[in-house]
Amino acid sequence: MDKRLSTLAEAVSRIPDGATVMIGGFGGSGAPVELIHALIDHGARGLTVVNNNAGNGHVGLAALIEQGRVDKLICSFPRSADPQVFTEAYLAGKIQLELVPQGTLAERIRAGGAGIPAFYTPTGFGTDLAEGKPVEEFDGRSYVRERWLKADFALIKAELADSHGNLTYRMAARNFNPLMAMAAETTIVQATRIVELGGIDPEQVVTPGIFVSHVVEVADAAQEEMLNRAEAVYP
Amino acid sequence: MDKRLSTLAEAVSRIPDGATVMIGGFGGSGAPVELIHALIDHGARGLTVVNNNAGNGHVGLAALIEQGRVDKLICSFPRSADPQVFTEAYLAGKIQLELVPQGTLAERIRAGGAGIPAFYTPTGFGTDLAEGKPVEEFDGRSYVRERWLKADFALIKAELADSHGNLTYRMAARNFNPLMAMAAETTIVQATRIVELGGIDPEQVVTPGIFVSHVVEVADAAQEEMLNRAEAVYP
Amino acid sequence: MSDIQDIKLSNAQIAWRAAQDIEDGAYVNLGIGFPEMVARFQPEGRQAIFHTENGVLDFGKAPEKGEEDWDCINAGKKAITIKPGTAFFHHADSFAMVRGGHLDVAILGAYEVAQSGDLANWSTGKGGVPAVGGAMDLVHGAKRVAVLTDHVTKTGGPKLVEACTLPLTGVGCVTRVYTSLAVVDIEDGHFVLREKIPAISLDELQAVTGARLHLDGAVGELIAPEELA
Amino acid sequence: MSDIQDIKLSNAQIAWRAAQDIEDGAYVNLGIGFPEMVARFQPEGRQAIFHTENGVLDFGKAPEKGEEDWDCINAGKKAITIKPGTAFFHHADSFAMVRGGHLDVAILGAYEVAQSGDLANWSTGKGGVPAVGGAMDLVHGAKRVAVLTDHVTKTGGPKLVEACTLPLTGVGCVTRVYTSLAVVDIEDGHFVLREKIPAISLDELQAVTGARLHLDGAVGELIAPEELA
Repeated sequence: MDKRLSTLAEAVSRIPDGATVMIGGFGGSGAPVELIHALIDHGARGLTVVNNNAGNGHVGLAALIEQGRVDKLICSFPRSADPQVFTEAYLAGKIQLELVPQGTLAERIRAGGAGIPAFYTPTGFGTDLAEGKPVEEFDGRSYVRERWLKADFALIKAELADSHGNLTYRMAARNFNPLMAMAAETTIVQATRIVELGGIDPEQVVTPGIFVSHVVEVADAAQEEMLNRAEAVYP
Repeated sequence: MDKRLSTLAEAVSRIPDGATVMIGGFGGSGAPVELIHALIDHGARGLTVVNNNAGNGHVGLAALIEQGRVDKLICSFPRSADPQVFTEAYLAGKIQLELVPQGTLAERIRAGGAGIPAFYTPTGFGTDLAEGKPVEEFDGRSYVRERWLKADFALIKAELADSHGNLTYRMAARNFNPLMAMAAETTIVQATRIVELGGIDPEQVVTPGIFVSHVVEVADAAQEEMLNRAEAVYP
Repeated sequence: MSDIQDIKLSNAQIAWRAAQDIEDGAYVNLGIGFPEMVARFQPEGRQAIFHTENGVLDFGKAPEKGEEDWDCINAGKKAITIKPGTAFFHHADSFAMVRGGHLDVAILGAYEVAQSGDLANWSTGKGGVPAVGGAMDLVHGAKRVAVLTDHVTKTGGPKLVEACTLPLTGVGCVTRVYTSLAVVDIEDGHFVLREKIPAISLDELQAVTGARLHLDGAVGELIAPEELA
Repeated sequence: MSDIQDIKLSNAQIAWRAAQDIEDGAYVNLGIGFPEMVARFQPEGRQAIFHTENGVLDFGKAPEKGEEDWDCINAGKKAITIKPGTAFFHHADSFAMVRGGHLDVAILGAYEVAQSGDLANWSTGKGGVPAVGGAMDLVHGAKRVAVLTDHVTKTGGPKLVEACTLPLTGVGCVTRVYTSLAVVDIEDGHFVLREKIPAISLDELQAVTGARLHLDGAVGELIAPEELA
């Protein structure tokens, strides 16, 4: 019952070609950059990636796309300060895009984690993004039916972790991370610090260990924003 | 922008006859006993109450029922060590019961708070509790469609609160409280301690203030379990 | 045949047997009452993590009398304690764990279990005050749903039946039944006998079972520690 | 008529006008870009609480350059700060606030607003990379959805129209539009003119509006602080 692994390489080693991988973060905050880089090194291809964005610069998710590993991206906002990598791949027809409203994306992932196969939302009703989806009226208002979203793997960035996988997050780096941790068959976490069991107050656990498969300490985790300001490129 | 009130009486004074009131707690843990007693004093009748249980002994929710204020109870488990008050009222036909599986109850309340009018769950499929509810198959498995649950008022017990209504909860007293806080038009909180703004670490807020209408400090809040062991009766 | 009352396993022995199937690191929810006994019998070297519906994962044992903190209770409203690794969360997250398939095992009691895997354990259908709690969520959530039960009712009637007569808790959800006489799997709409206590013959066991017991290879001997009798 | 470019309000002035309608204690989400300016103009004595989609409520102003913490950003990925009262939460909770009707006001930009309240603000329909973010959630979540926009497009075409021609963000969701020339409510499928800048006549305003402007009582004078021009 010790979920700690010593290397990122080991943590991502079982991600096969064609896997669906959720990657936490909103822009650079909460993005598990080192795990993504380990996934690049690992070499899996043909991935479907779920992330709010489409990467920035030439590190993290952008690098994964640049290396040609992503067949499909499910996201809400594939634009950013420097989304050149995704934009080029998309306009060249090399990557599919499923565009999902941000709140619907969050709720679909939460539903995947919570065993709710479908739910109704007012979001998107009457728009192109609801095309083909069932519509139902409740109490005189129209709603779109959306399906859960699950993944084979989730790559998560946490602040504190213990050996059972209990997690906390730093500030707004929380974002999609706790949701994706729930919605994947295998949830792999990079934590800035692994503390002893009991080192996280039980009331302050944000992601209980039941949602976590593996934990790796990455003490000096990079901020994607800082990498991009330094014009870093991976690999 | 100061949500603090000085008395419980003031906090519950606008609850009208016939209101739907969610009451936090699981058994006695997290039960806002003083708020319930203030509601008894206030005198509103014909209430629909949402709670996981049906009260215990002759205090709190049991007392509210004993005083004849509750027309209908929506709950998952109206049995306990001493549910005599509810049992008698129910068998005498004086109170209606809508029995809901516990997880469905929690999810319906969360859906109410999250603007999800309906969702599908495997829970209850093929049972008496799903009678009359739409059934749909997703990926070869059958699910029951459940509706959101909202309330006019929620009575919540928190540990810490600040003047903006940010809340924390003590141990397992959390249970339904954060969900009900989201699902009511007016959310009234009794907190064991009101701290200055900034006195709760932003990462440790469990219920953000946006879900809270009024906060009252009840420093010496009673534990329902202790009251019942002392055979207390209210009023 | 000896009187079943004399040869049958005690509740503790049934719980002990169920505990042997719980793997190291498994996340487990134990129903209120008799199933809670399973926690006592974790095999040496294995550590299960227990979940309780009201929002606690990995809790510790019951406190000493007088040391109870009534904000720290389990789904049965009994006082528990925290230990290193405990996490608290709200009810929606708790049932996300249940419904979302994150629990490895849920172990519940039963009034009746059908060969289809249907379970009836929440209502005797006799009026009174109905109460369901989290049972209906648990039976459709955990990866494996097992039942602990006496093999027969107090009046000697079968609890393993062709079809449930009492109101259902869930449809086709149970995969293994630990009884006071046997371990029975449910596969493809059949009861498959895996183990039985040595003191009862196959025919005798079949006679107190409400549906046909199929065999699939050897039937193991169900022997539990005598000190638990 | 004077050239509209000479008489129209600046973006800051439009944002100022919108800010005057935000009540004390209101929970507000401001769209990325131009709408963010609204936060600067909270009237004296009123305190709005700002929400950002990526999970922060009641955040502080932008940090000094060089003091940014890139774990503390807003939906526009700009650095923000915490202050007493700030709360962090995950994305599902954040959009529960949005979708669940807990925000008092959402203020967004627009390509087109129709007299039905339909809004188009996410796609020019011209190809390229589409991106929607949280706009579709916000327009169906907040109790009041307002739009800030220039009254006409860069080429002088109307942005307040009978029916949107661009892909919709939401159907019948906008109730008030703050433009560079006027304040217009949407009621029962009509534009109702509430205020206009003194420098433009009713006829001139109608001429640059793509649907009929209805009147309902007096039209107020829309006068914003000159120093914001």
